[in-house]
Amino acid sequence: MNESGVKKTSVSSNRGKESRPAGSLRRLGIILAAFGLGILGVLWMARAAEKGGTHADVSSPVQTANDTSSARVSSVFTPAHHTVLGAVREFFFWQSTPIQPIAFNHKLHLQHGMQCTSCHAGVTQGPDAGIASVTFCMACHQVIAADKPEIKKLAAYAAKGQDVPWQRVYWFYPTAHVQFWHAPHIQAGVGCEQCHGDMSQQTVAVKTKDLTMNFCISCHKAKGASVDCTTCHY
Amino acid sequence: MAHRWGMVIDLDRCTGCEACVAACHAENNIATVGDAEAARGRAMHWIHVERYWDGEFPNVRVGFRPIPCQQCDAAPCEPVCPTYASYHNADGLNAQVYNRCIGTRYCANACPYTVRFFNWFNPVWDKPLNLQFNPDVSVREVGVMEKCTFCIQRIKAAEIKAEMEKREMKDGEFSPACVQTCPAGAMVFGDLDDPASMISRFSNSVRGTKLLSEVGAFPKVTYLERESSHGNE
Amino acid sequence: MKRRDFLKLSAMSGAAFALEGCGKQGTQLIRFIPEENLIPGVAVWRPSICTQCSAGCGIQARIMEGDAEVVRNGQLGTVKMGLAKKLEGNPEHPVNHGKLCARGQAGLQVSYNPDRIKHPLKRVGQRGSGQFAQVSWDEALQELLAHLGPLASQKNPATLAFLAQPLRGQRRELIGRFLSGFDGAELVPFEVFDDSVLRKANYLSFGFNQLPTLDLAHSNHVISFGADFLGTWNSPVAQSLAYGAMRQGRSGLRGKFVQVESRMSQTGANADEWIPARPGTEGVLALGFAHVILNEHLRAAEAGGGAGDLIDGWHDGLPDYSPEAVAWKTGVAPETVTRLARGIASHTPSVALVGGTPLAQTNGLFTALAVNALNGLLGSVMKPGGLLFTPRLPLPSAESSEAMPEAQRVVSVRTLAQEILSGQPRPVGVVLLYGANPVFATPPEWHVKEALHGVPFIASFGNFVDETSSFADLILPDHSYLESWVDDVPESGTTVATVSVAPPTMLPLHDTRAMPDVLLDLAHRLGGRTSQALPWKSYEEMLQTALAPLRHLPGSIHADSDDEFWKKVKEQGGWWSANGSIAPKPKDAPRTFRPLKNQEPQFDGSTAEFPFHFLPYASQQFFDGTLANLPWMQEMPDVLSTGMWSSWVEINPQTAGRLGIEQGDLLEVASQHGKLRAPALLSPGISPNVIAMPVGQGHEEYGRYASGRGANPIKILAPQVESTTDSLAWAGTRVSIVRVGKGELILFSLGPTEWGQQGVTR
Amino acid sequence: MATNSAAQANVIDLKSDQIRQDLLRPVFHTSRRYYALVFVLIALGLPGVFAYLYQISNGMGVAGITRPVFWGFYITNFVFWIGISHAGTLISAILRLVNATWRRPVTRCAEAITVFALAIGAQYPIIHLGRSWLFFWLIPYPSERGIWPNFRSPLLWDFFAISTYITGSLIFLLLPIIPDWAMVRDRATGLRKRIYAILSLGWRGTPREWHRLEVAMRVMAVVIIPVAVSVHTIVSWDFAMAPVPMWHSTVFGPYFVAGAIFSGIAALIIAMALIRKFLHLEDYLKPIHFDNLGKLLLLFSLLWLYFIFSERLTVWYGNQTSEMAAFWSIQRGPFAVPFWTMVFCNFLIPFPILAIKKLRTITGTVIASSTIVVGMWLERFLIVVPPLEHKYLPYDWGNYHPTWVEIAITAGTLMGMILFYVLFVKFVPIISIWELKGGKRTEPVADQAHASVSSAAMRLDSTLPSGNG
Repeated sequence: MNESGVKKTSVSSNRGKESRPAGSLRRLGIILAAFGLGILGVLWMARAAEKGGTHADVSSPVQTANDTSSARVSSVFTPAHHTVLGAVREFFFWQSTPIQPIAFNHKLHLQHGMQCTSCHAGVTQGPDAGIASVTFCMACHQVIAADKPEIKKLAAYAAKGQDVPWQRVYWFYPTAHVQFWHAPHIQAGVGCEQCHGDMSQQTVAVKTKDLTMNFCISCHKAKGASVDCTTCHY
Repeated sequence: MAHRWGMVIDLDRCTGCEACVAACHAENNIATVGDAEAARGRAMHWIHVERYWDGEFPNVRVGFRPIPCQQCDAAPCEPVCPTYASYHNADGLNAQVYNRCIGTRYCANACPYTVRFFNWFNPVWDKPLNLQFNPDVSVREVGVMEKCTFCIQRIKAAEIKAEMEKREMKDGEFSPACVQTCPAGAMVFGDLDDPASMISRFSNSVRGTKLLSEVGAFPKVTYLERESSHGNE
Repeated sequence: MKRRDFLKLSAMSGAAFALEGCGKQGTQLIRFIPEENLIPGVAVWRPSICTQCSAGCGIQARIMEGDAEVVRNGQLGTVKMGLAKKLEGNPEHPVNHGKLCARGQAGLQVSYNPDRIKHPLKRVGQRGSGQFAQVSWDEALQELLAHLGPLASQKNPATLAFLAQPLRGQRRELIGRFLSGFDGAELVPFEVFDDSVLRKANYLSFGFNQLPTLDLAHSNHVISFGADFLGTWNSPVAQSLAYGAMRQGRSGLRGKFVQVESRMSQTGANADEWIPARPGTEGVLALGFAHVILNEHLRAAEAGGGAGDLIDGWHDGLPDYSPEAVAWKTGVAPETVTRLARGIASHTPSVALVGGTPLAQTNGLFTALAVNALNGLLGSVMKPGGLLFTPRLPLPSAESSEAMPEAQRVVSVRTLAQEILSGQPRPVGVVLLYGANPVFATPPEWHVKEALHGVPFIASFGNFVDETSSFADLILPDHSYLESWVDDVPESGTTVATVSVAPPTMLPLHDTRAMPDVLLDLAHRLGGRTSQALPWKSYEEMLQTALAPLRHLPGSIHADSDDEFWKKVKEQGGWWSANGSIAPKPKDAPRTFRPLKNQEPQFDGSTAEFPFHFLPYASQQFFDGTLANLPWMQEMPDVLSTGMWSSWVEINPQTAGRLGIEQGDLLEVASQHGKLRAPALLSPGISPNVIAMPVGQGHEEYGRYASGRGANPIKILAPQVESTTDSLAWAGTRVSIVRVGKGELILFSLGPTEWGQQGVTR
Repeated sequence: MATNSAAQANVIDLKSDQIRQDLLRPVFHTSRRYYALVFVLIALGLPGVFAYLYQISNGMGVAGITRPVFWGFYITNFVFWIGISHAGTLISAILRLVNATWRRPVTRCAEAITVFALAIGAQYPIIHLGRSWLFFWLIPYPSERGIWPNFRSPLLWDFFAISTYITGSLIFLLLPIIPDWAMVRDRATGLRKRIYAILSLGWRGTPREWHRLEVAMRVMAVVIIPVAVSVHTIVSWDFAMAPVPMWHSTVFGPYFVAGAIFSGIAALIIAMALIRKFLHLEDYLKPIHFDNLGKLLLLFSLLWLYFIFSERLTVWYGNQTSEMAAFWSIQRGPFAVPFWTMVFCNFLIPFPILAIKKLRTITGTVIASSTIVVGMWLERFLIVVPPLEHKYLPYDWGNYHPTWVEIAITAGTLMGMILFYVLFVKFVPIISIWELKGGKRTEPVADQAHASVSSAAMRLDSTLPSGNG
């Protein structure tokens, strides 16, 4: 700092000195008062607006002679996600690859002449492809390859009277609001592999295609199918 | 094969029983908001029966008017939406694309019929009430606008069925939940573009009026006004 | 606040379901092997019967596969099972022809209600404290047997009472037969808004001990005395259907509809003319019409037939009922009386209905007979456009709950309570509860609560803990009606003889058992007379045998074998006779009945001290309160008041102004028998000297949605009964009101009530 | 008028050093009071931040808005702040163009208000979104899905208008700061020097630079005015485009613009008064400035009255049932109190104060301005809420009770505004030093001459050996 600068500042601060303690308080006071007034005004406005509620006064709790509590049924609200991470994952459509309880070998089954539809029977008839229950598997695996470790797992489930907790490989977040129908696609001659990859080359199903909206509508456009929003979102 | 879905509501048949209201809740996974929120005016009824008193005791008359979304041809809710979440679809429905909605609530302000409902909170269903969810209808989450869709899931299902059976859709092949259940048979649903359809006949009735026609939204819901009996005796 | 926390949790879980991605869902729970094979995402429709009210509409449930959390052999897990997603009317059913009312639509939430009893319960706390512990079905049944066994033996003086909602068809038969195994066992059917008065009147006037079927579709002029036939009375869906046809079903002919009642009901709101007559004087008004018709020789007195003979002075032209006299009694202007009388006489076919409030007076029977006589005079009995009666099936149990097989006595709850307290004629050892909730729905001075305290053992088959079943020592939860075999014989609402039968639409969600099967099981374990009376293995078998004879009658099903017949019955949801193949047969009434003079209604409470008539009315959402635990019904706005989630007192704006009461003010309503508090709702459609309140709220113990909400008007009613039947005169109480502060109204419409229609409706 | 006022305004017989010292003091010297103030502002603002996070995690419902009143405090505040933003840029641009020399000490505080008010106001459309985190869907970016925003929606027009305006005013504010920052750079040492070196973009004060600066400022001044006008017109169209009773009005465009400038000037006067007080700039912000702005304020008070009158008259005269419901609820219904308060605040109180020369003192104008700011907020509120409460179908009428969330956020943003300003004052000489110096010569000068001379002065400064002590 140059001389004059220092001098001046000191001077100026001296000038300030006389009135500092009082002054500072006064200024703080002014600010707080202003803010307080603002808040008061707002609150008062709120009351004014509340007077608009001429017909039902909802502020006072109800009491009735023959009941004591006035329970609020769902005055309880839930965040859309329980964790921030959950929110972020959904925001970016992150999907972790599922771990299947049994290493199901698609390739093998297809080689042995099974069709996709033999396990995913719903695919030609309705929206969902569905998945066969453990009883269906056991129909063959009572005998076939019964000694293999994975099949033992399967048998164990069946023995416990439980179904296999398969994990979904392809799915949408609920907030995508996608209503997908398999059947019309099958009928339109869309092969399973177009969306799910060539399963005859996969053992445990892995997500080979990223089913983004772009993926869907590019095909819809190519095939001249409707790209109207409500075709899928409703 | 585009359609123009419309509805006719006969106010002379309507008894205000609100079967349509309950049916709509059951069909469309509409949230129950609970008393606290209901008291704040946040109850959701995609179709609600409006009641208008007329006259003083003892000469009191009441008018009932079930009000679903009017699916206007010139819907004020559509142009104002900045993200096309509310838009006019091929069948002339005012579609609401939930996943595209960012919740400006502008559409709800613009709607003269106040038939749009906003998810102020995440919907809550105490288990196992959630087992009742209609899988054909998505469950809307916090922050999106929703409204009557003319049961678009039923429209789509019927379309897909017809398509898979390689045929045209038949008149009265399906109807929205409210129309289906209406005990007094006060509601008719169908394709206004099909001159042979029942709705085309009804909507040309001399009793036919549009709600708030002065606003110029050109609703696709026609109301048949009440009459009087025995030469106005 | 405990409930809050619990709700928070359940809310979380709900949200989890609603919003967590798939794959996550169910990973923490094991999955059981599906018990049925459904194509995922493809719906099937299965027939059933609506039991939300006693109309007996046929329904069909939309079943789709879903993941349900269930307990299988003690393990919690999920299972893929068919779940009812939506209810619709059964299009083939002769009562409702595919239509369904709001209460029927909400039936889903009975099955999925979070407050359902999920397994047998044994009382641990004080009786009435509602504290129970889970027990296995075997323990439960053993316990019940231990108490029933002794009663079954002749020596034991004590007896058994079965307290149930009014039942029909095979359920009724089953219970009857079960009780026949116990000496002096009593069946106690109970509902608040019972129509026994009208049944009796119809029996006396026309020889039909049942409610009428209204052929409104063909009538030209309808006048209804207090009957809320579009809302809650008799068979609302069937009647709404007919009403629609009456209004706009015939080109160029629109039937006129006049409603007489002192508080405008949803039905009254649709009337072309709404006539507020003084409560209890509707009969006089009806005879006033008859007077005009007779004296203007529009009809001959003989037209009245048997119904006319029951009215004193009928054949002398009803001299006491000149329009002036009537006007003085009823408060309806003489010219109105004359005009309407001429109207209904000239615009035939015309019909007069009576039900609800007018019959809930001490002079209810007189009113009913008067209206019946008017109908006779109008020639509307058993005629198109008039009163019809549903023909009976040639089945043992086809009678409605009133006309009884001789096997056991039928008494009213009031009598039962007295018997229990007095121990006369026999002490009551065990009370079985099924569906009825008298503790909630009877005036305190009937002492039902005290009586139940005095009963050694109480078992309930209900699937909710309500005010009554919280007194039970043992609860054997029933399936919901969507989960169980249902059957019914509609008493009215159709012109063909009908029996509805349907198999379960879905597997039970919880560890519950169907009441009929439990009774059969008990009977077999008891042995002796009881098991002889009930030879069937299962309820299905019983139903099948019961319906077998119908196969040979002309009806909705043609089958060559019993099995085929039964298969078709299950697919169709019942059997109904071909039109006109079975004619209704009147029984001739006992001629001993002396013609009735006008009886003034008796009101409890002096006019000076209690200036207002108190009118509880069946709520459009909750009927008599049994549906108050359904969130949809709670949140559905009452169509006239737009009230939700609460109860209110309807009061005329003039009266309110006089007393300085504003919309939403908290009022204290006091009768000689109690007080209650509820917010005031100013309603133009109610007489200045009447205040009205919906029944259904004010539950003390009925799940999270109903408990501690609003007030229960029945709790301040006088213990009056209709003089000739034993049914509660729930409209016969007078009350006083005083403003005690600011209350809470929860309304859907905050618009001004006084606002005219603004060209919004004509 | 310009010259005459200039004559009075420029009786600043102080040396350049004096000016420099006084105006740079706040930048170099920071008192404990200042820190206290900043701390207080942050403390008072935090609840707002918390409230917003609370709202995001729980849902819009924690605010009081409901059916049918889907817009409440948030949109009110949005319109209000956008209105405030019309203080500076517009005014200073106009004054620049008419070359009113008395503007010199005023312009910068005015432009600062614009930028910060916009920054605050632009938050609100995002705060009021049901799903704030998706606000970027308003931006027209090419998406693989081929989805674009809806260009028919007034909200999108808003987005463009406001972003344009904020960019423009930012440039308009920053350009003339550069020389002053250069001056700070020359005086500063250490880190601060380096920072200001970056900020001042290597300004050396050559004639070319001065010339460029002058030209740029003139261009900006011309460009910014139509933008400013369009912005508030478009904001008004948010309402006017919706068929809501009492919104659907043609007068809204000019009505909003007038109201905006009105509240803007008021805010400016308050800001100036505070600065003058706290920074001891009595020698620079003189009564004449307040007097001139007071006159402007008076003009707009009358304009405002005219607009609100004509708006209400047409509604009342038209007498449509739907509109009258809202109309009466404001005139004598539940909203009568705020309405008449507004009339008092915006006209009945300010008018006499501003009309009578004796009262048009600093204190007077400040009082008038404070009431006007309150009044204008009420006006926005009365435009947003009552019509929504009374839409066409009486059955669907409702009412609106704001919750603590809305109030906290409202208060929070107010604190934010003040905080921004306080910080700004700390880093930028609030009065444009070089312009003030430029204004020292009383006789009007041609641009070139003026520029060269003042630049000469500057060159002197910038060539001074910095930190020779």
